[in-house]
Amino acid sequence: MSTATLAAASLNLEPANESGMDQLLEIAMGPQHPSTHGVFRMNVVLDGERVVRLKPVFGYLHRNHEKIAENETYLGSMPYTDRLDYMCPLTNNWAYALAVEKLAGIQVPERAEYLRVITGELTRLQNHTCLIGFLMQDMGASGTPLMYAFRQREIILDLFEALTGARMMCNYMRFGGCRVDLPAGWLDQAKKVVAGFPRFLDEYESLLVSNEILMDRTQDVGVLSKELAISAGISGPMARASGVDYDIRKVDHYSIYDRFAFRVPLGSHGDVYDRFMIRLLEMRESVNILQQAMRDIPEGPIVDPKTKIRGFRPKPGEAYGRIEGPKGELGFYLVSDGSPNPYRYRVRPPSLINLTILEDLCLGRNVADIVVILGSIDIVMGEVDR
Amino acid sequence: MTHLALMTQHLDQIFVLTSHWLLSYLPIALQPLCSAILSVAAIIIAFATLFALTTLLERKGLGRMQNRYGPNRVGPCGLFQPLADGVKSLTKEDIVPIRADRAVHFMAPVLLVAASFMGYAVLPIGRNMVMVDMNAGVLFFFAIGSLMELAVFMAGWSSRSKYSLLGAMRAIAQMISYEVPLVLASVVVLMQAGSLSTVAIVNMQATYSGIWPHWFVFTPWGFAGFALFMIAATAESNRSPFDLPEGESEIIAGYYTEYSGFKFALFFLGEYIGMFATSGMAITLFLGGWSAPFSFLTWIPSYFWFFAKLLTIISVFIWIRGTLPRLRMDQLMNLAWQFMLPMTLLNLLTTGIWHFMLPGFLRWIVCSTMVIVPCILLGSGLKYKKKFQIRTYHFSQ
Amino acid sequence: MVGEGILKGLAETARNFFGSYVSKDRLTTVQYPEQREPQIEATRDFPFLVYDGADWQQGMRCVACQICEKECPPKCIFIEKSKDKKPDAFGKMQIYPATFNIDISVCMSCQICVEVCPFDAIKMDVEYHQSSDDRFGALLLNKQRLSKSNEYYNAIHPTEASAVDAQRAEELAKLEAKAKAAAEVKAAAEAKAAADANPALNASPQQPAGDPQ
Amino acid sequence: MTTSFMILAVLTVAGTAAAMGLRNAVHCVLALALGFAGIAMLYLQLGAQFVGFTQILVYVGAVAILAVFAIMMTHNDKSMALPDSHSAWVAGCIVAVAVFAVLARAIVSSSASAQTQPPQPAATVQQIGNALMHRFVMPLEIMGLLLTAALIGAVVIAMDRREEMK
Repeated sequence: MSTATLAAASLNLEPANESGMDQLLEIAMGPQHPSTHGVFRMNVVLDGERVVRLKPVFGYLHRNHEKIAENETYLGSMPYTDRLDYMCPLTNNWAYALAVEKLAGIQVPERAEYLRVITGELTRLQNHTCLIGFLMQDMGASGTPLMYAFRQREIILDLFEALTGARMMCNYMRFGGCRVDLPAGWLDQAKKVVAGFPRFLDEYESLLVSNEILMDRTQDVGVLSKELAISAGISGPMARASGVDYDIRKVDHYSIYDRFAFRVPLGSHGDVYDRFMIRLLEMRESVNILQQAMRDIPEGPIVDPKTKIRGFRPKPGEAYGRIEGPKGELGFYLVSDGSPNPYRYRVRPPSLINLTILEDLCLGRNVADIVVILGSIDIVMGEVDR
Repeated sequence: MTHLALMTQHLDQIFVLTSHWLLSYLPIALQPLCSAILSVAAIIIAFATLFALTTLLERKGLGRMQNRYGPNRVGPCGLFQPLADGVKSLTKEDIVPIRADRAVHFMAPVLLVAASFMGYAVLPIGRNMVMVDMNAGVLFFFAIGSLMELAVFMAGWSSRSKYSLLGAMRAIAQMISYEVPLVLASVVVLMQAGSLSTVAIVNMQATYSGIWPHWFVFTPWGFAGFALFMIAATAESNRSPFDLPEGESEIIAGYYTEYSGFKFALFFLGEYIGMFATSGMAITLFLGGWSAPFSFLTWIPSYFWFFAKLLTIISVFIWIRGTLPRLRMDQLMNLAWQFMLPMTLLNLLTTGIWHFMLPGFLRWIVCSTMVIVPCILLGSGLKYKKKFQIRTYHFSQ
Repeated sequence: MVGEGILKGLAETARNFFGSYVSKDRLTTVQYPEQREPQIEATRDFPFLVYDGADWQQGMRCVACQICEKECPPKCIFIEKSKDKKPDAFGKMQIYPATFNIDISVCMSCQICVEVCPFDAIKMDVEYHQSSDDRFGALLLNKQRLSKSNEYYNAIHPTEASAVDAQRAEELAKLEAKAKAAAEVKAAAEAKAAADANPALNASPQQPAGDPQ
Repeated sequence: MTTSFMILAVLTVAGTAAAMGLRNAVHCVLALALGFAGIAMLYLQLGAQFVGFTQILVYVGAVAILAVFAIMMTHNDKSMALPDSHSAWVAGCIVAVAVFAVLARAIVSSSASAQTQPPQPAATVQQIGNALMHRFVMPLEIMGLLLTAALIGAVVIAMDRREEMK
């Protein structure tokens, strides 16, 4: 926030300075706007087309998620987590399950861990492809990359449907494992999808990566410095694009990520182009993880038999479970008082926290840059507003 | 003259002959007026149909590029989709913002469509098929084109919407900036043809050496001029990647944000008609107008060639739209003033040199070098100045 | 060279343009009303109540235990218990739901009701053509509209349903065996009692080992 | 006096009158553009195609837009309506009448008006070009130089402002 105010002060924001030529124009971008990724509003003050002030306004999609969860059973909140970041329900499930497992001290069987990694990385693939599609849409590419992304996402969603019964509202993870085992033939189909994914990424890259217009539009736009990224608590691909070497899969060693060989790509400029490229590279690493996980997946039970579905009451205590979601650090903080409902339930939404620096990135830029910067942050309003 | 040749000639002139035949039934005094009305009606019908077809072609083509079918529900292969769109836009509620300047708000789309249709007066669509063979035809065309800026401003200003105003400002800045390279790129043809009359320019190109036509695009300066003209034309007609004035992801719909129903459709029509007109001018100036690409194909009616070329250019427009993201305002301006303007001026010089050098191999080499080398130098210079590059990334351990 | 990336992109879209005419992988659109995607077995949308046999009122598995009503996260289930009892598939006398309503405008298809049901009475449907012009009546499903036969369940979720059927058959067999054993024991005890009744009246009366009740 | 001339004359006069009389500055500019267009069509009627089209290109396409830009940049919504000043009106009218009188006298007394049937000028573009390049080449070059100087001046002023802002 301090940098924003400093920048605003240095830009001399008094309306109409001596010459009287500079008229500031205040426009409300959103909540009904084609490229605010949902019902999000930015009150933008413009000098010509240059942004001098930007105030994000959100809460249009607030639905009291945390309070509802405090009045639900532990299991009852699971389907609601699907609706946080509705692009990636399975990682939301996972983070919540992880928090409850920590709280109640539940062990997860081997096979279930593999299932979680496979579904989680598939989620990452479809989130990143779609994000890049949306980013290009914001840049005015008349939908072509978005359509390719959706074509690919559809294949992954079919896998999700075959496994969990729903394309987006999966409600798949359970405390101590997963709800259902893989149906017959699912793994072969998934292997085929993952094997075909690098070819799609090649196509995507040849369409986008070296495009001069794209490079000109994104390079040195919305630069997020490493210092600001760290102090603002930015996480996920956005932090890594600024050169912050922070991937919870590597830091926390949660689940079974230690068993897979994968690399964490890091950016050096912290601009929109880096954020876009980091996501592309991450998808290739996800494909690596998926191939290893699908090769090694063992037989066995998929859920801890000791965990009850009904009448689940963890002992009093608190726990914070977090995973590396596609958008960043997704964490759930739970306090139990021994009753069937959590005493306190709190989500750390990566979308919201990554969004806090929007003004710092947009000051002094064009209107056209705002939408690109916002697109590169990767927000889903379901998660921002909760 | 053989029977066949006579028939092809009649086929070529079928519209002209029909018009003469119809007019011959009228009294002499009324003939000029009726002739004008007839040709205006013909142009409006022909190009409105082309507009309908193009919207369909665009949606289908974009669809295929994006791995979808495109519209295929209304009529066979979705052929009646434009009709359905027309009915839809006609029956929609016409909303005028309460604070809008009603008169100007109403007049803007009318002026836009009128201005964009007026350009066709000087376009030779086929042999002997031009409405007015003006002495200063090309000048007329650009003069009418400048009227569109006024229409765009009227639309943006009268809506009293901030997005409209931003869009109008963008549009005017863009159109004025690209009008300069557009006109300068076409001046090379005027220099070579020595005439401002479109008919004279096409007639000059409709001759052949062997089977090859004398189109201006087949010379170094002509090719460069054509490329520059097309880039500027894309920007003039607000097509992707220069569609900033409407930039839907940024400023909703630009200057026609506050238009709905039929007025919106009129803007849409105006944009497309303007695009056809500019493409038609490019065909007239560089691609030999209605002339056939090979001398042995001259038996095919001349108007067929004009529309074939027009559709080719439109397809390229659609292809580009399906591929490229939009430029930003400052990048657009930089392209106009730092690349297009120097290149068009250089092209003028090249044309002069071409004109005064003896025909031969040397002339080709000198002029090609004069066009290609600066283009590459300027391009990479700009790229270097902007410092954009394909980056390599490292991985943490 | 400037423009190289743009040309590469143009080549890519051209390839997709022509590819969509030849490759099924590229043109994945399904022309919906005429063509349908094959049903995925695990698909779910809204819950329904399973009944055995031909009569939905007679064969209803639900015993109105109200667990689903309690566990349902958005609380879209409403159950009223019956006053009387009727025999269920296992021959036990059970109460049954007098009213069983699901408001599918509230239901979020999470299938927690299915997971918590101990009687395999509620399952997820796959019928997604649910549009209606009656906002209130059509979206509040009553017991009759919710009831679907076990055959239907077997048709839409064959793997899951056959597992459920096998389990139920096993339970039934177990119960029958138990009942049979109990009946045998009872018969034996009765025979014994009849035998014992004559010689000695002082013998203590013996309780049968397994009471079917 | 043909009907078409009458129509054009009415259009032109109405446009320019509206440009003076309307309260809204943008309306004034639009009316002025109408007046310019009318004048251009009068040129065309006289057979001066080049001048007519140049009139449209320069006055409607450029000058009107420039005026619009100037208004947009200098006025805010409050001062959009022009001040209603009586003395300015009177002064304006006096000047207009004086100019009209001088012009009318000049035209009436000139030899051109003596001819009842003026010869068709039929000045083709080629003739104009030849004239510009031979007889009037000096004035043309001087004007070009002047405009270039003005352009550079504008750029310098704009650059100064940008530096101030930094």
